Amino acid sequence: METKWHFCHPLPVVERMASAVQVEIRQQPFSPWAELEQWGGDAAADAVFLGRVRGQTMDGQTLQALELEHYAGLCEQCIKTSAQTLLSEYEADAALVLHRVGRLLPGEVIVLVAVHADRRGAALNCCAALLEDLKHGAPFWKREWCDGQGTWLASNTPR
Amino acid sequence: METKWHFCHPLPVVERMASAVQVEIRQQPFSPWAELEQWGGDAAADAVFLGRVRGQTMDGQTLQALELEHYAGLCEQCIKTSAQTLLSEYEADAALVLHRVGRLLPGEVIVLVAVHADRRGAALNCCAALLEDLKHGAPFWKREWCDGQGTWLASNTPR
Amino acid sequence: MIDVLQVLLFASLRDRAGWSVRQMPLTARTNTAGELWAELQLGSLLAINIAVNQQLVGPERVLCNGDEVAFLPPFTGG
Amino acid sequence: MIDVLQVLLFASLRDRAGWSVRQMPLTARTNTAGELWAELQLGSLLAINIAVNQQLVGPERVLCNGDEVAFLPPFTGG
Repeated sequence: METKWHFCHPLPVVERMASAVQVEIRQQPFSPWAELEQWGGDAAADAVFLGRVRGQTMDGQTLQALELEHYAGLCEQCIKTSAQTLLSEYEADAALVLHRVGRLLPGEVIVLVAVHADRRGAALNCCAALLEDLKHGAPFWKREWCDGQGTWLASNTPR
Repeated sequence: METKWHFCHPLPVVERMASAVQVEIRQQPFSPWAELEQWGGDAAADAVFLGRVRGQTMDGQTLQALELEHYAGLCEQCIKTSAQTLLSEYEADAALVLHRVGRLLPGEVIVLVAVHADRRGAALNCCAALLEDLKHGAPFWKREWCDGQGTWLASNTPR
Repeated sequence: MIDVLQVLLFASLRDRAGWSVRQMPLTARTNTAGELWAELQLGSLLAINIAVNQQLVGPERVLCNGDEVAFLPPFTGG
Repeated sequence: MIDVLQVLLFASLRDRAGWSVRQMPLTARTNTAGELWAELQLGSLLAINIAVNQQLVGPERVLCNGDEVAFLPPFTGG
């Protein structure tokens, strides 16, 4: 089993870390750059990852829409715990995760991951690690719609 | 000598690659998120790095200002060539680099590096590699101002 | 009163079963999350995650009256 | 007319020399970029990059009339 259990167990975290993590699951489209503007910060290093819906299905057909489902509550908690653990591991300062659910069209933003740190290495590595954790360890499910037929994905896209 | 010569030599590049790279050296402060909004794109994966001026000098004193000098012409060419080479190497689609010169205050943005790609790994790795190339291979120089005294940095910050 | 469990299925598991939420009695045959899964007759537990009361657990997790038990197919977010 | 070079110094090198741009004659003692550097008497060439006509070159680069020769201390951008 590839799925990581470890980071969803409750971990002792200090209050500072908890407040440094912002996680939101959104039903509606959002503008990633406006969200980052609002998140603010004046850290020496910010790393950001943004994922958008592809125009094609995993097997190369034209995609009509991508449906995203999640297990509300557990999902947010998994991402928060992962973020707190990784901020501490990489000595980074703050993390923002916004993730869409519902029906998304090609080109729409699915996920935004951003990390503030004092060093470029910490920011970039923590951002990449948080994205991987989120893809493999948080209860989200994608269904591709194509010619009016929906197909649940069995696994994630390769890195 | 740590400096990389190789990527400043002219390389054969196709027109598509050349147009996929945007490099600008700015004398005035810029809003990174507004620049990214304007850069646009609908790639499946965007990776972004943003560097800001620290409030302290390399040896821990309060920084008044950071002065950035560059060798105009060669500098832009070095970054463009590096970006074209790395886009090809990582199979990424487009790169944006904005870099400040002049007198910068703590908290101001020094550098913005962004990469569009079809895969998260390509976007993140290409962004990190382009940032390292830019730090070590493009003719920029930083001078820290502290108590009215300017000191040229002898080397870059650790990753 | 009989002890009950709240069982949740998601995504492809929900489609396979034809339901998403069901109340089930807590019996001698559903002492653990793994035993409850077997009772549902939805195939192999391989690659399925289990959450009890919004916390990921293993199949050996003992169930109690009122537990929310969710079966989760492989995650594909991000 | 005498053959000339346009010599540029940047950042700490400019401060050390006290000038940033200088016209210098192209002579038998300044056939290459390395020889020109020695002529300037600004210390070791170690860690100094050289650009001729906006292209990075090695110290063995032969110089021609009208060349722009820049000496560049270690880069510290980004």
